[in-house]
Amino acid sequence: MLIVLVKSAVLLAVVVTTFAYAMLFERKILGWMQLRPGPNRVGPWGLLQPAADAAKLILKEDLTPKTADPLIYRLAPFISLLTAFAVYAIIPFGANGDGSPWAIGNVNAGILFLMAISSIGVYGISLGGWASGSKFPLLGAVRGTAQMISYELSMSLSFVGVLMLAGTTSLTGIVNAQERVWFLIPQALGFIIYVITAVAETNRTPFDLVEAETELVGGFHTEYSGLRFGSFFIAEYVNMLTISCIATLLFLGGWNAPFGLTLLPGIGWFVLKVGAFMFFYMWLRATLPRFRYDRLMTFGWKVLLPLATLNLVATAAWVALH
Amino acid sequence: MRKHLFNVGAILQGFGITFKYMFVKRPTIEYPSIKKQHAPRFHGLHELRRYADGKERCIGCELCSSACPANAITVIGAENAPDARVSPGERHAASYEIDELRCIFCGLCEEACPTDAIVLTPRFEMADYRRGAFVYSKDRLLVPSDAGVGTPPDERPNGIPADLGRVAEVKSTTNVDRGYSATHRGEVLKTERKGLAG
Amino acid sequence: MIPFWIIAVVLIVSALWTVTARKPIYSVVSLLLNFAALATTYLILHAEFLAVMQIIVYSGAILMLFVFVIALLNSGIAPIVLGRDRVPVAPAAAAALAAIAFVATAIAAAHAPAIVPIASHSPLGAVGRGNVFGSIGDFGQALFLSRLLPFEITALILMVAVVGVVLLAGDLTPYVPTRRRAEQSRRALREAILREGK
Amino acid sequence: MSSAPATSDLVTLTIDGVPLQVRKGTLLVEAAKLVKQEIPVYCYHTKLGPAGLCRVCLVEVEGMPKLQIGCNTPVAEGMVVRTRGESVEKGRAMVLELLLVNHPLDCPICDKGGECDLQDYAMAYGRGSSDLADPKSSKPKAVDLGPTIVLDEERCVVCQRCVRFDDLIAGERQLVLKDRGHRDMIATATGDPYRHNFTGNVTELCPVGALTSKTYRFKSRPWDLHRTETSCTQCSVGCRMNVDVRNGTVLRTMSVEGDDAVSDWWLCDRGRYNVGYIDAPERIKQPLLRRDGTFMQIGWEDAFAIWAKAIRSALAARGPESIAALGGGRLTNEEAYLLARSMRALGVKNIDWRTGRQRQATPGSSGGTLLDLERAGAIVTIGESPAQLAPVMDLRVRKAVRHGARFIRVASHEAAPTMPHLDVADVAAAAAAIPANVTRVALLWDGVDSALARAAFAALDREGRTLLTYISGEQGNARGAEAMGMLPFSGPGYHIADTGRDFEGICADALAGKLDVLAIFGANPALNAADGARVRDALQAVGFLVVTELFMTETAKLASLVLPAAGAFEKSGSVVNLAGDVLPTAAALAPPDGVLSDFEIVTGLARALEIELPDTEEIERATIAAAAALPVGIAFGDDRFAGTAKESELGDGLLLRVTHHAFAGGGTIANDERIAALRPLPEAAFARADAERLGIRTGDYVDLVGSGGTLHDLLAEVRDSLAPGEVVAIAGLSDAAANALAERSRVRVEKIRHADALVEA
Repeated sequence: MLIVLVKSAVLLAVVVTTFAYAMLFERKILGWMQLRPGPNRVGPWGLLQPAADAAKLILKEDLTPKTADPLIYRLAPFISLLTAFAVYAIIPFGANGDGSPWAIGNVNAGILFLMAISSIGVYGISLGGWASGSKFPLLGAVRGTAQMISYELSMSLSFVGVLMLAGTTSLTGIVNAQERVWFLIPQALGFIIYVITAVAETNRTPFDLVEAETELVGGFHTEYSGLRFGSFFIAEYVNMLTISCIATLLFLGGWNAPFGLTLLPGIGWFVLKVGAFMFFYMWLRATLPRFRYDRLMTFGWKVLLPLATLNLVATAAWVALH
Repeated sequence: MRKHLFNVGAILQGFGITFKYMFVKRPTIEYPSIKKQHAPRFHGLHELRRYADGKERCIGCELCSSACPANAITVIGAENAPDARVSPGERHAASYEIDELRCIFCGLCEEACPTDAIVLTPRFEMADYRRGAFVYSKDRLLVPSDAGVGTPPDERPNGIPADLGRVAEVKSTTNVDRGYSATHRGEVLKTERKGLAG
Repeated sequence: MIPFWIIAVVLIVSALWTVTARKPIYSVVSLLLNFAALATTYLILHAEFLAVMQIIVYSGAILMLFVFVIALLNSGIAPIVLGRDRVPVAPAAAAALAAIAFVATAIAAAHAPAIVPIASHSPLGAVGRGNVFGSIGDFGQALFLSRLLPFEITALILMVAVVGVVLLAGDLTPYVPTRRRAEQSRRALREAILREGK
Repeated sequence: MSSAPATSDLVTLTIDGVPLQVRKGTLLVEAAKLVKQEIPVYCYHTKLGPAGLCRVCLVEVEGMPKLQIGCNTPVAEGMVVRTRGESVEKGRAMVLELLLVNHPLDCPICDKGGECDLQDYAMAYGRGSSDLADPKSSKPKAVDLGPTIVLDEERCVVCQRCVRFDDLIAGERQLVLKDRGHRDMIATATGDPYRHNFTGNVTELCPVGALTSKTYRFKSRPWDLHRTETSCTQCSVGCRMNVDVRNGTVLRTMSVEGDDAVSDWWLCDRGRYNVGYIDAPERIKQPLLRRDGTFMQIGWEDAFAIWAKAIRSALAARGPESIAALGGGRLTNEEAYLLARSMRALGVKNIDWRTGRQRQATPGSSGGTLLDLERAGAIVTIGESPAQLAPVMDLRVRKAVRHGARFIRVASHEAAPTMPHLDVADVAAAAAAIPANVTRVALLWDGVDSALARAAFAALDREGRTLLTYISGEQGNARGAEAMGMLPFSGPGYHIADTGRDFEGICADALAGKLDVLAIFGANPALNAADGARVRDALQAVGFLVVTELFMTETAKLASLVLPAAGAFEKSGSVVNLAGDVLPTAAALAPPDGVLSDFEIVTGLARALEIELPDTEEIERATIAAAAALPVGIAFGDDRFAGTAKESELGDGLLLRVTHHAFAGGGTIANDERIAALRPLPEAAFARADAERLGIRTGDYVDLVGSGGTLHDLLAEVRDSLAPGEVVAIAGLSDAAANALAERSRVRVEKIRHADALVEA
């Protein structure tokens, strides 16, 4: 029990630090891609910027609008934060020699657990937007809910292809199944679908209709300030990290070294792959503009879902034939 | 379907552009430590001047406020007390307020002023923590009585106030020849138009 | 046993809150809590797949739609107030009876010997493995082989229910595109005016 | 005007190529307006007529060798006129150059800058440069003409509009043109301060910035002002006026051009200048509740709750007889209607608007329009003349007199007007003084003495003669209040209702301890009622007195609950003037935070009492219907109105009579610092015989002692027109209210201090 607690604490610290610097590097990368230096005033190369941001968020006034439903309004950020962190209970970052994973909990049904938790994550957005008692957050929440439900379907289907190839729902098992060939190769279509739906699930550009600043002020978190806003903020970045980890685990071979290049320990490769995926996220944000809402829905239901089903059928046929 | 495939190509091209720009030299001037050189007649914070005898030039005629396209100036006139004149003549400004948040620094107030009372200085650093602090009233706009009479813009040496700090060597960002000059977009537009015409 | 009792209390309290909450959104939140607690009891019973499905299907999809509807209808703003004379007597009595029956059953069940074969002794079960009670394989076998017909019939019944709901809720006139419908009503209005005129 | 003129009266001419027919004798400048051609004018004014002084209105008339002035050239048959063209423009440019020879170019500081005719015409027709090499002549810049006006002699272009106004319209003849040549200047003939009831109009007439108002001087520029057209509610004439607001302050009011029917384009000084009370620091801005002798601030909800509780317990204890409501003369029709209706909904019948000396506001069916008044052949005034009560109506009287009407005052105790008039002792003499050929007679009454009014009506009403009656009261919307049912015996639209107690009866009830709740809306009976001392006692005896007011007036100081109300410029609605015209009033600015209009106050009370009130649409419909209703069942000098004008038999001494002064009053006048110089000194006028008997000379200071108290330090004046045995004091002065002694009671004169003795001391 104690060891689980210690593990959790360490992991929590790592995730939060990663979040802080992910945010800093996102701003840096966006800056570079937009011909700016990015944050560079706080500390050398702006490295203390996350600390400054954290201090600012903590010190900001905590506002609750008059029209808000106070209970739900306060509950929503915690749901977001809780579900974002809960996933890390089962994510393995590497494996011991005996095959047991470096994770808090070794769960056989890891991938299902993950889907279950992420499906609850929507509540943070929809309840928070509704409980703000104001128009823009409500619109953001309704959009967000619809978007996440629509894209969750395709994402789940893209998982199933991998599950069928691996023959297990254990994340460790899936990584072990990729020792020779990453699922990126046989599941190329699944990977593309996953990447698109993952971006939509985390509400990041070009799928950030939930908080579309140009139309909805701040979307579902318009009325939030201080640490409550911070909770949503942290949840978004932690979800990004989660999505990157899952991409690594399911499609990029996890901690397996590519082409037998065992220069780095497994965890090193894992971090590199996750980092590369995170960079891709930021690159995406710097490159693509936001979707129009009806196009988003059309794309989700009329393109992604059939493609995912096709992928599933093809994979099933392939598995059945072999 | 073919159209969509082309779009994928365009998206990939976009990724290429953003990636390429990561390694382009940035023209950013690190502002608080290095400052950009002003144009000689830069329009900054306002100043109300005085006559050599210390009397205010402003007569409260509100021509600046009626010339102001942003409605940023509010003047309320009053009659001069004969024994304690504020300005020469019968009328003076009892209250003179400029909302610097509304001001667009066009300088039309300067043009409108019949007594050359209001001038725009090159000062532009007006940050504050409270919104209300940006409504500059007469006590902050008027040249202090011990600091001379104020200078109209065309009498300034090079347009660079001495107390502005280290000035950047870059004169302007528009003529840096790196492919990202301000005219870059214009070139693109021109090409596109040509394409349309052809 | 202690986790079970804690979960049981949570289950009952959240269920009561669900039906007594004045605002629909509170009902949703308490139902969410209820589902989570229910999933936990499934986990305690080593029905991991069922637990996960409970969360994904009920919490993640169905309940989400409730929130969606509440948000769209905006009906959650005003609390629902029952009048003094609207205490539901018969349902209340029935609920009390049901509660007594439930408690009796629970006590009886607690004293009965375990009839559920425990599939695995690892902390979170062996859902991934086949041919084990409660695993995905087991579910799949049951669903698509041995119980295929009941499953499909259920699906058909659900479909019939959906169609029925649509028919009950929607208007029964044949579908007409909006623009043409507008034209029709305009024509009807014009005719009515002409009739009235004569 | 009423019938189409005969063809022989019409002249055909051509202006700028447009042929038109106009009445014979029309001036070119007016004819040009018909074809939408503007001829610039300075000295000419539609109401003042031509003077031919400034020469800027030059037009070209075919066949005439030189340019003609448009303002003084009547039309002629076959005339061909050009208002534009090279020669006209050259001529006008020349005139403008000459006008600007000595006119200073200080437009940036000039109050007229932005609405100045000279500025506009110089831009439109001027050359933009001058051949004059010599410096402009220098003259005094700020000459103090009087308590209201400042003259800038440099700017004056000697158009004499102000002089002609003073002569032709106001009839006061105070302003003259002094000196000749370039030393020409405007001044008062006697050198005394320029002071009468209409001085402000000259600032509007002045085409340049020479005459400016002291209250508006250098405060603003015309383009800053937010203008609202509304009706003045200071007196019962209801002049249309423009209210100019800047930053939540009424900076000035202007007459409405073309308003011939009500104000005739003019405003009196009270209506024009008494606007500074709006942002006076003394205004009440929160409900005040008296507790242990001091007022404490409470919230509105509490105020309504306390008030409603008092009403409920009064209803429960002694029924609606123990509740009364007063006021209405200063409310809009909508407010008065709502008040009367909500009171009657409670069963309260003790409703009255007559809190001052005036008893009646509706002249029955014999009322006329203000335009009828100026066409009357004889004007008889009983009681007080409108000179101070309704000054703009006085201008109509002067206009009629100028056109030849005979002005007859019956038993007047006022100072002599500056126009031909005839003072007679009684109504019979007045009737005898009217020439036989006069077919239209106007009877002006102050609404106080019903018996006298009835007698006058009977004496003047003859076969073959139109007798029009006007009641010039002291309260702005008295007639509206009457029509809306603020009377104990009639409801909205003069529907006769159950009779309750009138103001006298309410006071008597209060003194007898039978009145539990009294609400006074916008009235100050403690200062304005005829018998002030008794009314004060009565108000103090009321169980729970509620007063809605802007200031802590004499009445408000006696209240248990004082509610801050919005002023006349802060609410919209309608009023009825003395001629029966329904006039809209529009809110020019919002009331200060925490201040509600009387409408909202009545609504709030009704909500607290759970009375159903009609919706806005119904109120609108009902008030329009009531205001337009003819007062059937209410006659001129109706006995139901009679009440206060009874002589007291106390002692011997002199009979105290009360006169109004336009600038005497509590509340809005007492709390307006801008018009401090216009408020009258407390004075007492004596007949010559009495003065000689008592040894009083004009300028002495005297004390008057009556049953109700003493008036200290009144400035004595010996007045020849006064009947022996009478003394006249000014009503409504906060510091020396004549009503404290009770009107028409006997008073003693004490402590005579001679002016020369005071100088020695």
